[in-house]
Order: sequence, then structure tokens, then C-alpha cells
Amino acid sequence: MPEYIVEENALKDFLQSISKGRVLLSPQGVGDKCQITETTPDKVTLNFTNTHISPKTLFFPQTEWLMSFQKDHSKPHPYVYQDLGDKAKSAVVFGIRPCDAKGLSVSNKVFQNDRFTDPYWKGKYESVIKVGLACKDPFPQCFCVAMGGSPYGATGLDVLAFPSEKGLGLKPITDEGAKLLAEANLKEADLSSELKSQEEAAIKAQGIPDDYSPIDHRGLLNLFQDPQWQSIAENCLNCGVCTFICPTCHCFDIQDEENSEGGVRMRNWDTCMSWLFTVHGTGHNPRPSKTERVRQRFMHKLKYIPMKQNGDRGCTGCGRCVVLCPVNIDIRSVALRMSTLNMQKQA
Amino acid sequence: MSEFEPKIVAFFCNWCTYGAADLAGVSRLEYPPNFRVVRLPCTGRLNPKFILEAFKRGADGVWVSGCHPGDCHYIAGNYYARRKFIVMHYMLDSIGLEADRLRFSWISSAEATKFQHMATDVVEHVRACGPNLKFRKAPLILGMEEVA
Amino acid sequence: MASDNTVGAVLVAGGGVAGMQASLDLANAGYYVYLVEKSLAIGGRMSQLDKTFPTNDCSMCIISPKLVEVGRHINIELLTLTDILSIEGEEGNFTVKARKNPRYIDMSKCIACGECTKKCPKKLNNEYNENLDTRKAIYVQYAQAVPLKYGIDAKECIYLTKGKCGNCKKVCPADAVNYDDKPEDISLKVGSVILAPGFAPFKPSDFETYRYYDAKDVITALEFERYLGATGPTMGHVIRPSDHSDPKKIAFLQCVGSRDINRTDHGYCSSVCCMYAIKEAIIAKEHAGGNLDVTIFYMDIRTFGKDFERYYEKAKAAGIKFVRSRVHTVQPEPQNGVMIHYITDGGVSNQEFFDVAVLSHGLVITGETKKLSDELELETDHYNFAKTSTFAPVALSRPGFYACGVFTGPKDIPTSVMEASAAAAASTTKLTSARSTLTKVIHLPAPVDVSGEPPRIGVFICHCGINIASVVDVPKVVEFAKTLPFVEYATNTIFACSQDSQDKLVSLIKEYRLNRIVVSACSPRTHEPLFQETLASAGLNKYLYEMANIRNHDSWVHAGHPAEATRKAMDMTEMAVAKAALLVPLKENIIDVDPTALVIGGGVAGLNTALTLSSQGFKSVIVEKSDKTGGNANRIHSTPKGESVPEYLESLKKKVEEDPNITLILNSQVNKADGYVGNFVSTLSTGEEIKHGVTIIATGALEHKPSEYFYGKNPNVLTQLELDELIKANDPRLNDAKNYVFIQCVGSREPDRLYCSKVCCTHTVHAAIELKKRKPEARIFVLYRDIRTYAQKEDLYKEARSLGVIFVRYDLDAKPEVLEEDGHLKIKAFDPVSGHVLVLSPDFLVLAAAMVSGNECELAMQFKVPLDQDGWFFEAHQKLRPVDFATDGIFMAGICHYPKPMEEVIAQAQAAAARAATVLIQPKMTVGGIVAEINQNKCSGCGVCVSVCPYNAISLDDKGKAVVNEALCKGCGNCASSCRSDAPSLRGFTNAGLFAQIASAL
Amino acid sequence: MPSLEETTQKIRETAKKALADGKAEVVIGYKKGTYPLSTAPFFARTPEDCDQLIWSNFARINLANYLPGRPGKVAVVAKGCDARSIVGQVAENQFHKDNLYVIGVPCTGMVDNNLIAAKEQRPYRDYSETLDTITLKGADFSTEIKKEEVLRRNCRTCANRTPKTADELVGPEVPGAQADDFADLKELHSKSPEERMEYFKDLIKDCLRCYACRNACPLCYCPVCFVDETRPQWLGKSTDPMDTLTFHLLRGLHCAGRCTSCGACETACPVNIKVREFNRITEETVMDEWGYEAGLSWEQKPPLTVFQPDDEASFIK
Repeated sequence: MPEYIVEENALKDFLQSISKGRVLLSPQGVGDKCQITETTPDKVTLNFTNTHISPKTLFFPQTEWLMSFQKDHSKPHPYVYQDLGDKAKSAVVFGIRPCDAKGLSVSNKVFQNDRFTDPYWKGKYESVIKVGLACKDPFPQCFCVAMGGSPYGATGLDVLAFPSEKGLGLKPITDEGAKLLAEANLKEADLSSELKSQEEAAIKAQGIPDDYSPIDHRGLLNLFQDPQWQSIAENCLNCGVCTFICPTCHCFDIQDEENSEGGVRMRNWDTCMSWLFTVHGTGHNPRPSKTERVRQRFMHKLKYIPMKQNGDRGCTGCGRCVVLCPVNIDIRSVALRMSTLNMQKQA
Repeated sequence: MSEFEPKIVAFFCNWCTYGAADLAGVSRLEYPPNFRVVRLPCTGRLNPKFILEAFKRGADGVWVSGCHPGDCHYIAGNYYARRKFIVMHYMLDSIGLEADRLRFSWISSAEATKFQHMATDVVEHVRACGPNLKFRKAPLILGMEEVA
Repeated sequence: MASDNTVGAVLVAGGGVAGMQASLDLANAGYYVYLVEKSLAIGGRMSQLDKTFPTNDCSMCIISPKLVEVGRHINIELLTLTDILSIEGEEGNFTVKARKNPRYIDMSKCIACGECTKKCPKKLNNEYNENLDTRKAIYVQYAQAVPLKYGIDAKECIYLTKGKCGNCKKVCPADAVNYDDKPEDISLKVGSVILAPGFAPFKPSDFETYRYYDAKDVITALEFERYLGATGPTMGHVIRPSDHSDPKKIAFLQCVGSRDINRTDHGYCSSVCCMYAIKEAIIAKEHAGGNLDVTIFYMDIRTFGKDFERYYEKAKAAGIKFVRSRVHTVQPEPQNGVMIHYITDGGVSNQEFFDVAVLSHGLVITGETKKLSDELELETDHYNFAKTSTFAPVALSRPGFYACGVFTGPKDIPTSVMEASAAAAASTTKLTSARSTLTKVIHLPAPVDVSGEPPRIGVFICHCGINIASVVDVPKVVEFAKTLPFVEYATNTIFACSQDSQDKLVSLIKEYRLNRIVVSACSPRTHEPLFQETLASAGLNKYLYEMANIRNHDSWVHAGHPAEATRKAMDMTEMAVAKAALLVPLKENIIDVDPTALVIGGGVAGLNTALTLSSQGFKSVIVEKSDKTGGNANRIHSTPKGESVPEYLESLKKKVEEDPNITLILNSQVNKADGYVGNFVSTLSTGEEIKHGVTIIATGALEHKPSEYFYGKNPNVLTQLELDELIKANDPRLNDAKNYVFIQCVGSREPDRLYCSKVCCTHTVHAAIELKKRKPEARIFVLYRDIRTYAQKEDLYKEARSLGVIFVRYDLDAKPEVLEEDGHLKIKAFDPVSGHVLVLSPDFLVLAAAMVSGNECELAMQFKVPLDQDGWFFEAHQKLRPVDFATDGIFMAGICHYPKPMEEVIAQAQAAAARAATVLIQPKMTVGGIVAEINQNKCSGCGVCVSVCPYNAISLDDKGKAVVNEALCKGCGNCASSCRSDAPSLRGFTNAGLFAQIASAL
Repeated sequence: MPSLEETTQKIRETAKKALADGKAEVVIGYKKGTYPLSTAPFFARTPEDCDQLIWSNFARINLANYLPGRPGKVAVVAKGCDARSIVGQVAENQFHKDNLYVIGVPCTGMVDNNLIAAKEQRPYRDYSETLDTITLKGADFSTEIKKEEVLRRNCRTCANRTPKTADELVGPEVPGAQADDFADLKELHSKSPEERMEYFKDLIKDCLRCYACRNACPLCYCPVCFVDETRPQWLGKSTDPMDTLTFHLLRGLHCAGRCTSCGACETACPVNIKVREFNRITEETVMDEWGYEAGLSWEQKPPLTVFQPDDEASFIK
């Protein structure tokens, strides 16, 4: 597939073109206010680090109403839940980072796979064309490389955009992406070598990546029974910030709410850091302490998901949890400890 | 009724204000029918959450009333309650709940007329505030057609 | 034991607060009580009061629960409209003849709806409001009256006098009016009699000087009280009676009909007027929003009780003026108000205009009461008060007769209540063998287990005749109720409270297997117990009941808005149903009670408590810190009544020593206390461990050691007790002494000890008389601030003056100056009457040193009971529970509570015994019901519930989690609202239940 | 004023001594973080461990958090605010004073990373700090920032910087800052109720309901928090603004008379909500009404567990 170039002054036209008949979504705001929102072509900027919290909100909002019932006997089906339906709108998101796109693709496999499909996720995920923006200058928190990704990675994207010397480079990834670009009337250009050298430089800028591959190899039980979990958990406040801002955390809690007229069934983000997450109706809690909960988080990201998703990790190195953890529990250090332990056990 | 009729949840202690309301009844002292009374043993039983819940559920006003300080059937229940009320009052006032929506009073079981006047006064003040639109939960959307 | 003919019942005559308290204590101690009241309802004078001093508690609020308790007590037979005709027999077995006068209302039918009163054409003066407004010929005495049943004033009723009208019978929806009601003579068998006939307020009509008889703006204090009262003629608005305008200036004239032998023969002090005047002044100022001047004209301010002096100071700080002068003339002004003429302390004649003059009239024994005393052959004093001795303060001259309240002398409510309990104890010391022989017990069917069943709610909507149904669309409410979740059955009923409705309720519960009942009718405050009993008789746990008050809170107050009232009734019913669905059966548990009392302190109070308990058949252990019993009384020579204290003490100690029920442990104190009512375990300093069911604290107080007036520096400066010791020992030093000076209030009524020590004025006057009698030529000066010889003690003051004792007043800012010249005392004191400085050179200077608390902080902490700011033990309620602590099972007696003279100490000791007996009588106690419980899984052990529990019912267990002691919990719910994690839950008022109510209210 | 290094040294010595003297089995302190401008809580159990302890301008988290329910004897490094929290925890029976050794660090305030981010947007990989400055080092730049300019809000108004209730101070007492005068709250209070509510609703509009503020709070140690209750459910769990507001209101009420303005909640908030705003309201109330400041002495009783018969409350009619 060909690559395209959009010159700096043509960016607006390009965005105009790809958002025709669609909603345009793009990161807006700076610092802790930066998030992907509906916008117009003139407001799109390439000058941002990354959204403050992950863009999973696009497909998996913090609160989502699923169905409702009403109590009025004069209306049809009183007291019976009715599907509120999928509210997906056709959209294009411009500026999603490769780490997040990859992360969302991990969640996508959770929400739709050969066993079942979550219609609420599916509708939204599939109606959004994802144009990613590669990271030329990585930030101190970035470690996508170590997690098997790349600042120029294309997983989960339809199109990868990157800052080229001549403007904005665009590389179609999927057919849908190719179609989008083809319809945009763009100038074709061979940017493959520039892309390659940029990517290499960006990878290099992240430094020599830690090697977490030992985690993949063997020993689920070894990892599980590692006494070090206790010392990691000792610091943890179970605050759950890591899960809320994570692009691959996808757990939710179903809640019903009612008033005098009727009620709705909704789902809200949940966090495995919470005591409540696993507590049973009987009061029994299979994850009774911080240790089990902390272990769950890291094992899920770094062991269970790779086991289920052909080696793809549940962490894509976006670094949000590294920055936002109030007690500096750094997933990189934890992954290293898991790697080291495993090697010791094998030795 | 074309005029806005406020809905008010009242929390009365059993021994004083509930008694005053009983006596107002015995004395046939009329007051507006806008209250629904939740009877508590003592204002000391009033958890601040009850007030918030009433507003969240759409009450236009809340009225809390108990024994005068020193008259508590439970020796000191209303003294402790008063401290809670002070904290609660300033908190809700600070965050912008109209002061007239939340009334605290002390009405003894003998003060039927005070009860009547207070009841009327509470309704008038809440009515002047208009419907509670800001300090309540958004209505639930119950049908597909209404979904944006 | 009951082989003799002892009767286990007591007659209590008088349904005022004293009679009620005596009845309750008797009934709770295993005696059947006939409470005879001559009017329509109990409540007495206290029901007329707006507020009570010194806490400004609402009088009705605090008396109401007591009224209801008396009215519902299974072992108190309330005989209203009843006169005592004769009492024959002797202690242990009296026959009382009494006449029940007709009420003309069938009490079992009357629902107190008030329809009759509305239609009655006859307007009459309303005695409850001191005739300031009107009532009808068919009426209730006051709105909260018990029994809450109407009655017809036969002398005034048009039908009964003229045979016409009959309106009330026509409108009565319950068919309760019975014009054919007749007097009924009854005969009662009782073992003893307690008389609590109370008093009448002095009628100042005869005083032409005060012009009460003709000046509209001269009113009595009780009239003023009614003006202040929320249920009074002006609903609490203070007016100038002549034109109903807002008064700007009010004068109180003290000692009207008291301390007066010129016109009234009432030489005694009425004890309460200073305080009630200050109270009314404070409340009036509050009502007027500050726009009111109040002046109190007085002779001596007598604020001698607990917290009274502070109250006085508070009044002064609030701007109430106090003028020391007896007003000689009140002159009505032409239009409104009065001119008051008086002479100041300095002898200057003055006059001042006031809008209203309030006469602080005294307490008087009525002719009717005097007649009763005479008929019963009871000795009375020259003021018609019944005679008692210091050492048996509630026993009357005839065996088997006891008294409480103002019958024996003017006194305030707490003292009356104390005496009431004392009378309950004293009147039954001879009846122990017959205890529990006449009392009734309720037998209930075995409860049906409904746990685990889904709620099946029965809803009963009451018409209350037309009281509800004329406003609320009852059938519509019933139909609505049927649609509510868990409602299995809903119906309407004309009178839910009638016997046939109750029977129907029982059968419906069975027929529909109802396991929750909601009644939408009247107030749970009056009717919940009735329905709960019905539930219990159907085998349903009585807590599976909820009530919607659609009468008092709805139909009666929204008569003009039937549609809204119906909507409201539906909402109220929905709220009740929502709460009911979440109700669970509440268990009541049984705990054992150790029938032993621990009495801490072996003074007069402690010894009397133990002896009284022993006479009731209870064992006690007295723990005394020192090596001998008797306490301060060991130093006292004689009582103001002239009785010998040493002789009394000797016999008292002997009785205690010989009593097999009493164990006396000297030289010991409590080191550690655990447990709760029924089950205390205390460890003594001797190492001994004592198990006891109740605790009585009677640790006494100390005489203050003055640090002024050369005390401790000059051997001729003595305290009162030191003088008493000299008198007692007939010390030769007294033989030579000719000149005495007494200085009062040494260490009392000063900023850092802001209370009156109560006993010193009487003590000084008594000692002065004694010294004068011994040596008539002795010159005695008493330097005082206010002489506080209250009640009949005023006679002593008068006697001392007539014996030539010279009283010179001083102010706190000009205290007497004491100098020493060559070892001789010289005292300079300013005499405000003459305006000169007196220089006195006494042989002895006697200091009326304050009584100070023993500072029992440790003991207080051990038993978790409070001390007040002056170090006195703090009672559960200053008016109505003067011997109880808030914590159940702990009582107090004597001067550890507050300084008081010996007769009051002994009365309080007997009262403590009576209160203790109500616990000790029960081999098992029922606890539980509406109490708090802690979900320990949610408890963080932070202790906030422990801090806020007013009853010390919560403690932390060995795991650091909170636990509720059901025996102590009263169900206020403070813990439940204070806990951040909602670990405590108040049964019957759970968060879930209340949330359900809120949700269905909206 | 001792330098960061000197204080670090003193902390290490004190910690080692506390372990050696048997005053503690573990010393809870700070170690250098893995990410610029951070520290991590550290549990030192051996003298070697103690050498990892540091003092820093980024020792933001309140280590009192780790005390409730912890068995054994513990020494803890505490700033002024942390020490006040510890007093509260002891008063509320969360930790026994006998098992506690408080190593107090007179504190000159901690840095708010968001303020740094506002001053320097370029990516930096390294940094250095002194007691008064922070220097950021990027690929081609170095920026020095005065600490005074980037102090956390709560540190700017901290009048109790020296932990006076500590068992031992590792440095000389430092003067407190001008206490919070609540001028902004007073200013806000002069506005209309609509504006006030707007302000607070806007304040919390980004709230994720993650409850990190609660979990970071040393006083939020309840076994079950009211937000996790189901019967009754005190508040809904969705993003409904009123439910969110209820959460913050109730947390504010629960902290009344207890909050020591340690700022842990704001430090933990992933979306930088000024969570403490709600606590400040109650802080002002307990100060104005009862002259109460939490955690200043071992004897004081939290204001909602006591009362005075004449407590002023003129709004009660």
C-alpha cells in the first residue's frame, strides 16, 4: 500500500476530508486536561504528549446505560428491562498514540472474540476509524519498546500518521485505512525509509529496553507464588488509579438504579484493586488482601493476557500508571522482578 | 395546580417536634400539605446522608427538627446532632445549596403554633427557591426514543 | 411470708409529678398502685409550666413520657375524678373508701377526636390557662393529658343541668357520651398510703397594696407562665393584658404571700419563687427578642439549688435588673401599666412605671388538703404543712402514711421527685412480705417465627370516625395500598383502635398469614403500644409494625385541601409500607440481675440507703474510705429542728452493724469497676471482688478550708463544723465568749465556685440561736450576702432576729475586712442600711465555709459517670431523675450530688434505694428491642460511637471492635449516625428502612 | 537549615538507631523513586535497608497510611502534617502509641509536579534537587525551578511544618507558613449559590470515582467505605454529577475535624481534582466554631465526638 504526504498547510483540508460524514475526534487540551474529544479540523494539534487518561473512554465509557424499565402500568412492558441499544456514531479519531491503539486492540479481543461479543463495545469500536500518531520524541514514562511495541507501531490502527520532513506522513494499515486515504485525494509519497529511520531513532531514544521475555516462557505457578508480591503490595494503597487510566483495563460493574418512574441497568468501570471487586455475597473474598489484588493486576497484564492473546502483553508501555501511581509502584520494576524471579527459579 | 408545589422531606424527632406536629393536629392548626415526615427517635439519629439522599431523590427542601438543646429525651443526642448540623450546614451552604432549601429547627412538643408557623415558613421559602434542579440526580432516561 | 394480712398495694393520692414518680417506683418494685387524682387527668402543676429552671427544659416535653408511662403501666390503676372518703386500718392493711365521680364519657370508647368540644355551646374559664382563656363544658384538661379522654363538667353542662342541648352525644362518632353516668363508691385494700396532694398558688386578691384584684396589668407568676407557654392563651406571646400590646417593662415582685406574717400568716419561704421569677424573666426576654426590660424586686435572692447561682448570674448578664426592695405600693396607671413605689436599700423612695407587674406568689396548702390531714389525723405545722422529722423526712405522724412534694413544705420539682422515690421506698418497708402478690404479668402466646418469609404486609387505613374520612378519601388510599409491593391485604376500618377492630386484626393476621402490619391512623406516640400489643397477642413480633399518622399530621391539619391530604395519606402509607417491608423481628433478651447493691460511702446517705434496701430485703455492701461511718454528720451537734444528731447517728450505726443484710467494709475504696446494670463487678482496694446489680454513689463532700479571714492563722477563726464540734463538746472556750461574728458565703458564690452551699445560712442561724440561748447577752453579728433560710427554715431566721442576732449584708465587691491586732480579731464591715462601717471585735469569727466536692474523678471514671463543672456528680436529668445517673443501674445519694441539709440527704438516700429496688426486684431483666447493634465487619474500632453514646452503652471488645450493651442502650441512634462506616445499626430505625421511607416520600 | 543530604543522613542514623534500640522492627520512610520527581514509600528492616532512606522535596505521600492495623513496633518518618494524622489515628485506636516511634522531619513543603509540568513542558529524563530548587535536565536543556514557586497548595498554607508530637526531630524546628485564611472560600461564599455550585460541580467534573483520594488518605481506614455499601446504597456508582458530588461531600464531612491538610488526596488524584476543597470547608468550620485544629496534641478530642451545651448555631431556628 502506498504512503501519503500531507503538507503542513493542507492538514486542515485532509481532516475535513476524512471527517466528511463522520465525527472527528482528536486529543484536545493540554497536560492533565488532554483528552480525545469531538472537535473540528481547525482545532486539531499535533503538539501533545498523550491523552491524560487512556482513550478507552471512546468505546468503553466510565458509565454506560445498557437497558431500562419503566414502572408505569399504562405503558407497554412495565417492569421489564428493554435494551437501550447501541448509540455508536460513525467517527474518525485522529491522533491516537500507538501504545493506546495497541492497548485498545487488547481490550477489543476481550469484548469480541470467538466466544461472545459485547454489542456495546463492538458498535463503537467498529464505527471509529483510528488514525494513529507516531511518537517521534518519547517521554520519560514511555516504554512501549520494552513491552514489545514501538513508538511507530501500527497495531490497532487503520492509519499511522507520523511527522515527516515534508509534512505529515500517512501510512495506511488496514483496508479501511487505505480506503479512507484513497478517498482523501492525497499526494502519494514513498516514505518507507524515512519511516524506518525515524522509528529506529525513536526506539533508540527509549534506551536499551528491559528484557521481560522470561515472564513469557514458563512458570505461571512460580510467578503466582512469588513471595515478593507481599513486598510490592506493602507499598500499594489499592487506590486503583493504575486501572482507571490504563488503556487495557476493561473491567466493569453492573448496577441497577431506580426511581419512582423506573430504572436503568448500567455498567461502570471497576477496579481489581478494590476489595469489593471480588467479594462474594457470602462475605467470602478470594482476594482478601492487597497482596492478592496487586498480584492480580500484574499477573493479568503480564502473564494471563499474553497467555490468552498469543503473547501480546496487557501492558503497552504508555507509562500512565508510572506517572500517576502515588506511591511509585513502577510496572517496569515489577516486570523486571517477575523476569528475574523466573530466571532464578529456572536456574 | 399551576403553581409549583414543593416536595419537602421532614425529619422529626419522636419526642419533641413529632409531638408538636401531633399537637398541631389536635389543635387543628392548618399548614401546607407539602411535607412527608420521617420519624426518628432523636435528631441524633439523623445521618447527614439522609439529607443528601432526599435532595438527590428530588426533594425541593429538607426540614430537620428536634428537641431544644437541653431537652433531649436521650440526654445529649441533639447536642451531638447540633455539631453535625453545623458542619453539614456550612458544607452545603458553601457548595451552593440555597440556604432556604434546608431548614433546621428546635420545636418542643408543646410548641404547636411554632410548628405551624415554621411549617408554613419552610414551604414558603422552599417555594421561593423553585424546583430543585441542581442538587438532585439527573432523571433516568427510560425509553430508547429519548436517548440522544 | 405473706401469711399475714399485709397488702401488697399502695394508695398514692395526687397525680402530680411527685405522685406519678412514687407510683412508677412502687409499681416497678412489685407493688400494685392505686393512683387517685381528683381532676380529669394526671400531670399536676408541672403540666402548666412552660419551662423548668435551671435548664429551661420544656416542661411538657419532659413530663409527657412520664404521663404516658403512668397511663400505660399495667400495675398502676389510675383513678381520676376520685375523692378519698376515709382510710381505716393500720400500716400493712388499710381500707380506703373513695368516690369515683362521673365523667359522663365512656373511657373505653372515647377516641379524643375533639368533635364534642367543637360543638359544645358552653364556654367556661379554662383553669389550665389560669382562666386567661376559655374551655368548653366537655373538655380535656390539656392537649397531652393522660388519660386522653374527654369529660363533662357536670355543673356547667347544659344538658346535665337543664336537660337540653345534647350536642356532644349527637356528634360523638364513637358513641362515648353517657349522660347517665353516676358516682361510684369503691373500697380499696392497701398496705400504706402516700399523700402527694400538692399545693395551690397563693391568691393575691386580698392584697390591696398589689392591686391584683382590680388592676389588669398586675398578674400572678402562674398567669405569666401561661402567657409564656406555647399552649397558653397567647401561644407564647407575652402581652400587656390591658391592651394586648407588647410590654416594654415588666416587674417581678417577690415574696407575695411568702415570708409575710403581716397579712397572710405565711412566714415561710416558698423556696421556688426566686428561681421561677428569674426563669420567667429570662424566657420573657427571649420571647421579646431583647426588646424588654425586666426588674425583679426582692428581699433575698434564694438561688440555693444545683446550678441555680449560675442561672442567677446568667440572668444578671442578660440584663435582668435585680432591686433589693420590698415594694410597698402598686398604683395602676390611668390607661395601662402600673406605677411601682419602693424604697431602695439606702432608704431613698422611688417610683417607676412598668407595663406589667408580675406577682411571684408563693405555694399554699389548700383548705381541702388541711381538711384531709385533719381527717386522717396527721400532724401539721402552723402553716398547714404536714409534719415530718429530719431523720424520717417522708414519714408522716401516723404510721403507714407517707408524703412527698409540697405537702410537707415548699420545694422544687427535683426535691419533690426525690421525695417521691423516697416515699415509695419508705412506704413499702413494712410490706415486703406482700411484694409481687398483687401485681399483674402479661402472658403472651408463643411468637410465630416469620424469619425467612417474604414480607406479607397487611395495611389498615382508619377512618377515625369522620376525623380522617371526612378529609381523606380512605377507599382510594386502600386501593392504592393494594398496589404497593409486598402488600397482601389492605382494608379500611372505622376505628382501628376499637376492641372489635383489634380482634379483627388478630384474625386477619392469621387468615392471610400477615407478617408485617401497617396502620394508617393516628400518632404512634399514643397508639403504637396498643397495636403492638395486638400484634403480640396474635403471636407476631411486636416490632413488625409501622404506623402512618394520617390523622394528626394530615386530615386534621389539611382539612381545606382534601385532594392533597389524600395524596399525602397515600404517600405516608407508601412510606410506612416501604419501611415495614424491611422490618425484622427484634429479639428481647433476658439477663440475670445480681440482687446486691454496692453503696460507696458510709456517711448518713450511704447508711440510710443500705438500711432502706435491707428493709426491702436486699443485701448491700457499704464501702467506706475512712475508719468509721457517719461522715460529716459526726461533727454536727443538732438539726435545725433541734433533734440530736449524735443520738441519731449512734442508733443508725448500730442498726447498720446489726443488720444481716449489710456488709460494712471500712478503710477501703473501689479500685476498679466493670460490668453494667444487673451485673457489676467491683474490685476494692482491699483486693476483694464484689458482684452487685446496682451501684449507689454516696461519697459525700468536704468543708472548704478557707484561705482568707485569718483562717488557720488565728485560733479563734473557726468554720461552722469546727464551731459545731465546740458546741457538741461543750468546750469551755465558749463559756467566756461574748461576741461572735459569722461571715457567710466563704468560698461560695464566688467566680471560681459559682454555687450556693445551701446549708450554711440555716446552719449559721441555727448556731446563732443556740449560742443566744446559751448566753442571751452574747452579741452575734452575721455578715451575709443573701439569707437563704428557705421553706419553713425561715422561721429560724425570724427567731434569730427576734433573739437579737444582728444581720449585716455585704456585697461581693466589698467583703468584710478581717484584721488581727495583738492576736485579737478586728472586723470592718460596711453596713449598707446605715451607710457606716462597723468595726467588730469578736471572740470568735465563724466562717460559713463552702461545701466542696470530694473531687471523685477516679470513681467517676471507673463507673463512667459524669461530674459537673463544680465536681458534683451529674444526674441523668436535673428535674426528673435527680438520683439516677444516665447509665442504668447507678444512682447517687447525699451531698456528692450537691450540698443539702440532712433531711434531704436522707430523702435522697431512700430515693436511691427505691430506684435501686426497681432493678434489684427483677431476677431477670429484659433487654433489647429497639437498640443498636454493631456489624463488626464494618467496625474500624475508631471509638466515635463510644464517645457519642449518652449512656455508655458501647465499648470496645478485646479485638478492638465496638459492642453494644443492650442492657444500657436506649435506642437514640447517635452511634448509627456518627459512624463513618455505618457499623452500628439502630434496630427499628435502620438505614435501609429510613432510606426506603425517603425514597417513597418522593 | 540542613540540606536534603544532611537530613537524609540524619534520617538514616535515626532509623538505624531505632532498629538497633528495638524501638521498631521496621522504619517506614521514603526512597528515591523510579521516575523523575518521585519518591517511593520504603520499609527498612535492616541497617542496610536504612541506607536507602532519603529525604526529598517529593516525599509527598503520607506514610501514616501504612500504620492502621500494622502489627509490631513501627518507626515512621513524618512531616508536620503526617504527624498530625498519626495523632488522629492513635486517638481513633488505629495504632497503639506504645508501638510507635515517630521520626519527625521539620518540613519546608513538598512539590506539586503539576506546577512543574506547567513550567517545563519539554521532556526531561533526569533531575536534581536541593532544599530550595529543582533542576530538570532534558536532552538539550537544564531548567532550575525555585521550590517556593511549585509548592503544593497545602504546603503553602501549612502552619505546622514541624512535627511537634514526634518522638524525635531530625532537624531544627522550622517556622510555619501563614495558615490558610480560607480567603478564596470566603470570596466564593460571597457569590451566588448558583455560582458556588457551578464552581464545585466544575471542580469534580473529571472525577473517575476511582477513590484514590480516599485510599491515599490516612484517615480513610474504614473496613467498608460508605461508597461500597449496597443496602442501602448511599450513592450511585455512575458518573452522575450528583452522586459524584455526594461522594466528595460525604468524604469532606467524614474528615471534619480530622483532616490535617496533608494533601495526600490531591497528590493521589489522577485527574488533579482539588479534592481538599471539601475538607477545607469543614476545616474552616471546626476552626471558626470550636477553634479546633486536628492532630496537634495527644489530648484533644475530635470536635464531633464532644459538644458544649452552648454551642452556637444561629441558623437553627
